[in-house]
Amino acid sequence: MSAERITRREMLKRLVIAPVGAAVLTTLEVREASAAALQRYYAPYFVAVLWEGRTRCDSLWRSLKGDVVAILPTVQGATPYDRLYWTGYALGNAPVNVDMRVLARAVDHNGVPLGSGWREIGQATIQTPPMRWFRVEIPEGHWDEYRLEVRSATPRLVYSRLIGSQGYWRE
Amino acid sequence: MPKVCLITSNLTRFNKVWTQVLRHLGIDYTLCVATSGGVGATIQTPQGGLAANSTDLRNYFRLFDAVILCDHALTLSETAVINYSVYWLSWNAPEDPPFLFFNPHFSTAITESAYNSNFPSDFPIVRPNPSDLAGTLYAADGGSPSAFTPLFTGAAAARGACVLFLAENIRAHVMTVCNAHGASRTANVVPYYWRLNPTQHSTLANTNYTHRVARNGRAGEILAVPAPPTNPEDTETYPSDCVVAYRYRNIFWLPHTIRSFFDTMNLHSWYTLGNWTPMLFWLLYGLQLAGVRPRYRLPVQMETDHPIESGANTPPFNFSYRQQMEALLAKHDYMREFARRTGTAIIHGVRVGGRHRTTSASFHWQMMYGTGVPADARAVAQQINQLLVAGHREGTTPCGVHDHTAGNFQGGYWLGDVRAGFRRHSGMRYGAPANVPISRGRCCVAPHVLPAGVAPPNALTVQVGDAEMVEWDHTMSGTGDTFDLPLGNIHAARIVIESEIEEMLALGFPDGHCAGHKYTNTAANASGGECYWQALKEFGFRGVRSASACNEPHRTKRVVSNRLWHGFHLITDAGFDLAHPSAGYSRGLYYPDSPSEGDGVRHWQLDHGNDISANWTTSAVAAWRAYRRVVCQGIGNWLFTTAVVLGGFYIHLGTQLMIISLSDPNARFNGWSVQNVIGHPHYNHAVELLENMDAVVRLLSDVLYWGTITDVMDHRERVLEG
Amino acid sequence: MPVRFLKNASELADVSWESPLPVAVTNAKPVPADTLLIATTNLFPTGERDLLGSTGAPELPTLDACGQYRKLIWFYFREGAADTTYTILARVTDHNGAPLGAGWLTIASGTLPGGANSWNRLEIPDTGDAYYDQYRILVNRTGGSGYYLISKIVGVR
Amino acid sequence: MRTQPLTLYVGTLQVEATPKDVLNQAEPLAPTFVNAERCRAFYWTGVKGSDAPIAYTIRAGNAAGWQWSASGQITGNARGWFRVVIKPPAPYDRYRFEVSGAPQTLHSKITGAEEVAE
Repeated sequence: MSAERITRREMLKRLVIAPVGAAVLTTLEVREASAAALQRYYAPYFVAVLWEGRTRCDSLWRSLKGDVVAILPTVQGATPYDRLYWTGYALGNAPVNVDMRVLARAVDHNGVPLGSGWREIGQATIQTPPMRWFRVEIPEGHWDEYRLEVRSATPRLVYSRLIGSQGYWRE
Repeated sequence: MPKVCLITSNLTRFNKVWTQVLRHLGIDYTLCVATSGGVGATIQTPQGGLAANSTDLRNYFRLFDAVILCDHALTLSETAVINYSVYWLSWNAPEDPPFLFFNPHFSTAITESAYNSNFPSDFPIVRPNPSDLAGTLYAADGGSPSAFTPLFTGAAAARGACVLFLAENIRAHVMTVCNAHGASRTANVVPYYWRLNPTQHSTLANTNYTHRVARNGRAGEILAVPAPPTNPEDTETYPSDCVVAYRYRNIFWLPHTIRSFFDTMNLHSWYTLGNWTPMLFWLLYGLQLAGVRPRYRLPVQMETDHPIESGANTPPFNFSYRQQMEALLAKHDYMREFARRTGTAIIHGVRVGGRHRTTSASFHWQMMYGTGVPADARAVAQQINQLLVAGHREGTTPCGVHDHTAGNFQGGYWLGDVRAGFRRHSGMRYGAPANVPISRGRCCVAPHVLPAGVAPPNALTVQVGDAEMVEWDHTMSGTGDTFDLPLGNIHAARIVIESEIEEMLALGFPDGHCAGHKYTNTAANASGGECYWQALKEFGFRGVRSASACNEPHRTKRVVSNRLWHGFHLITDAGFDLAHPSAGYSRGLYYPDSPSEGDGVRHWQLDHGNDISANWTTSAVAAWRAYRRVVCQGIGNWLFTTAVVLGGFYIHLGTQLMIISLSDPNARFNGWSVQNVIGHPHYNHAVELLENMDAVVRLLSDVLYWGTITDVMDHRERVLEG
Repeated sequence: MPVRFLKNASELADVSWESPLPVAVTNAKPVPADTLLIATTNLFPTGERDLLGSTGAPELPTLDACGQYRKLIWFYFREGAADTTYTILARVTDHNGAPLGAGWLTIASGTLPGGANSWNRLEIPDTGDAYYDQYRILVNRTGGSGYYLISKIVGVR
Repeated sequence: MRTQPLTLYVGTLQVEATPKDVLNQAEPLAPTFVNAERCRAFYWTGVKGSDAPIAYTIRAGNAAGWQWSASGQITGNARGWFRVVIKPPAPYDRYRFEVSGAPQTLHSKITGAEEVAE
């Protein structure tokens, strides 16, 4: 996984200019109180791009890398990051209606998952006018492997980037 | 870096020992998950889901040096475990990788027609039939059922086997279960060996076949068979068509190795007895046969505790002190010569504390100089000590401190809050009459925030790990040599360790930490806690052997999670004595009226179906059966300690001291033909373990070598997480 | 004048190819998250036990020397859905590693969330920072049938 | 900016009615810690000696005098564990950890979360 190092200012710049279409993860069973809404102040001191690229969505739940093999992760080695952001935009000029869901699991020190299947962190539907940035915050961090799946009734090309950040919580 | 492909159908039950062993050998791996055990399963690989019989999958497998099937059945009546692998039996081109099958499920109970039709017709091993066991299999190891199942054998309850490896012409004691079957999956299951179809084997053996794993250039090769007995007493023989391991073209049919279960590799390397995998040999042998050259070879080494130890009264043997010392002298002579021959170093933990803190004859110093011990025994004890000092200097038998008197008599470091009446050495830095602190200061403050003028002039700066503190107001020792010593602080640790080293120097050893290895094994594997590790580092140690709960029986501390504390190693302990400590010493492989857990068979639960205790005195084969099971359990646990735990395998010499024949103490086991003083079979524990492991090391020359504890610590630094 | 240094805490060595001057890396950024424990807990037997399966040793910690971690995160995969309670105990030790006193501070307790074959995540403590030195993580199956709990604990700086 | 925990104090104190700091200094201006500007938070954990509550006051300031203080009570049974978390509103140079109450022994440890450059 070659992570491009971008500075904090750069990340914030990219996130801030995403004007519209922030989707909050519904059905997120937030166990701990440190979910985004309650957090007064979070200062990221290290940020890395975990994955970036183009995904051809169709009606099947596809990983951002395009495969439909349920056991394969989209990004590995995400243990150090306590928050993830998935941001991007959908090409084409039809209104966007893309479902996405975030799956996560832990692996042992040899890279083998503790058990089969995934934990579904949350699900969201990106409904924006064409050519708009969207951004999804994934508050549950420190999982080792994440699988982000996208699906859309009408086939679309989605260009997106997954960013992991390490930050200091000031309560 | 070689790379293998592991195939399983259930991630939850995939045993993490597979990946831990491959990591320690430096073999890269890809884990592929089949969607089911049936013929139509899809193999989910990083390249996507590939059908089991597809050419894509065959080409994908060609990327690897070997393909390993990790799932196995519990009984022969299951219908679908690895049925998807039937197509791969006919992928025999030279570019195809070797396939390693361990305890493969190919019984006639499989009903899927695609499996039976694709099963190669010229396959030379008879397919096991759960309803005709006698006709298709040979019952192994006496045929009695294990109480649970032999496939889940952990640190105990082994099944014995002596296997002859034909090409290498080596006899080795390794636990061997080709298939297993019982009415229920996990109760009263019997181990079996396979039956060969001689005609089909002879056609295969005469068919030319070119593949890098075909050593003899033929399509079929018998790899291993049950070894013929070496003594007519041993009536457990198998017919000529009984086979244990076979190569069919590039397919290896091998016995059971690692159970499929929820076992994870705990970083503490704290292992419940259940999740040991003593049949690990077959994975290592399979990798070597498949030509997967590991990047690292694993060092094999052994340790002993208490090189000089004795018991006052020792029924039923009733050895005098002198006879016990002579028996020990013979063992030390043999071990020194063995270490010289193979280049290993056998670490000894000298039982210190006898000079200052006890007069019990079972301590090293008392055995040499104690007036309670007769002079002739003392002379032999001093002879042993000279042998140990010479071995320490030449590197064959390095000795280190091992103190059972630092807490109370049971164990090692930090065994309670206070050790009453601790008597220290004199001289050196912390000995009498030096007035040194013996407890943590009343106030300790970090130096960078300490206000000026608060700390009195006699304040000390103490560093333990990262924490540096200025301490003042200590309880002091005074100038006397006996006082109550609070155990949980670095000052007490320094006093205790220095007194142990002082005794080692007085015994004639140049140091107390096994010469260049800078290591020792701690009493009762109690390595104390951070303050003892820091003190040991200060005295020049690089590591010690330690249990996971490292101040037993006080039980307030545990080792750090990856057993590496600021560069200080905490090596996992793995003991293998033929008696429980509560029984004092071992009465032999088996002894009809020994106390509970007082002999090897009782302590390691090896009396399967009472086929040893019921006829110990009536039929001689029971002695051979006991010998095979004890040695297979020992070698199995030792291999697990070497390959998975990277730990310290050790025995107590004194525990198995008296079950030898006095006329020929270092003789090899020979059933009732060589007897000990009470007329039961002679058995020398050190000789049998070392010689049998030497056979395994010679057999697995690509994977193992006789190394030292320094090699183990170096390897831990290489492969364990930092 | 050869440069000499104290090697392995007890041996004066000259700087040479074989024994180079040890270099201490200063202010290197430590990895923000360490794996502290991976364990399979057999919950077929009932009764309170820690993740390593130890019972009958109330003072024995599951994790020791954890003072450097701001908090722990407990990931687990549970094979069965039987009701299981958890209790997380913590305490501090002095720089020798000796606990300041017997007993523990209970910093969390409850019922393990998640059904059969599910992945779950618990933060220890769920609000604020911990910086405790020793933890004792207890689980107790109170109902249903036995199952295996596979846990991983990560320490976050 | 990242924080790193450091053990600042470990010790035993005989608590008395007259307020004293954990280093047993009765002088109200005597600091427990100096040059502690980088400390963002203090985690005070320990074991009480008896059931009687202990009143604590934490003062923060510099050589000129105390500029901020926080106080409270440590309650709990004998040999019970307690934890007090102190997050000063701004970086201060000196701190004083003062306790008073019925006579008892207080074993405690103060860990400081110091901010270190990234």
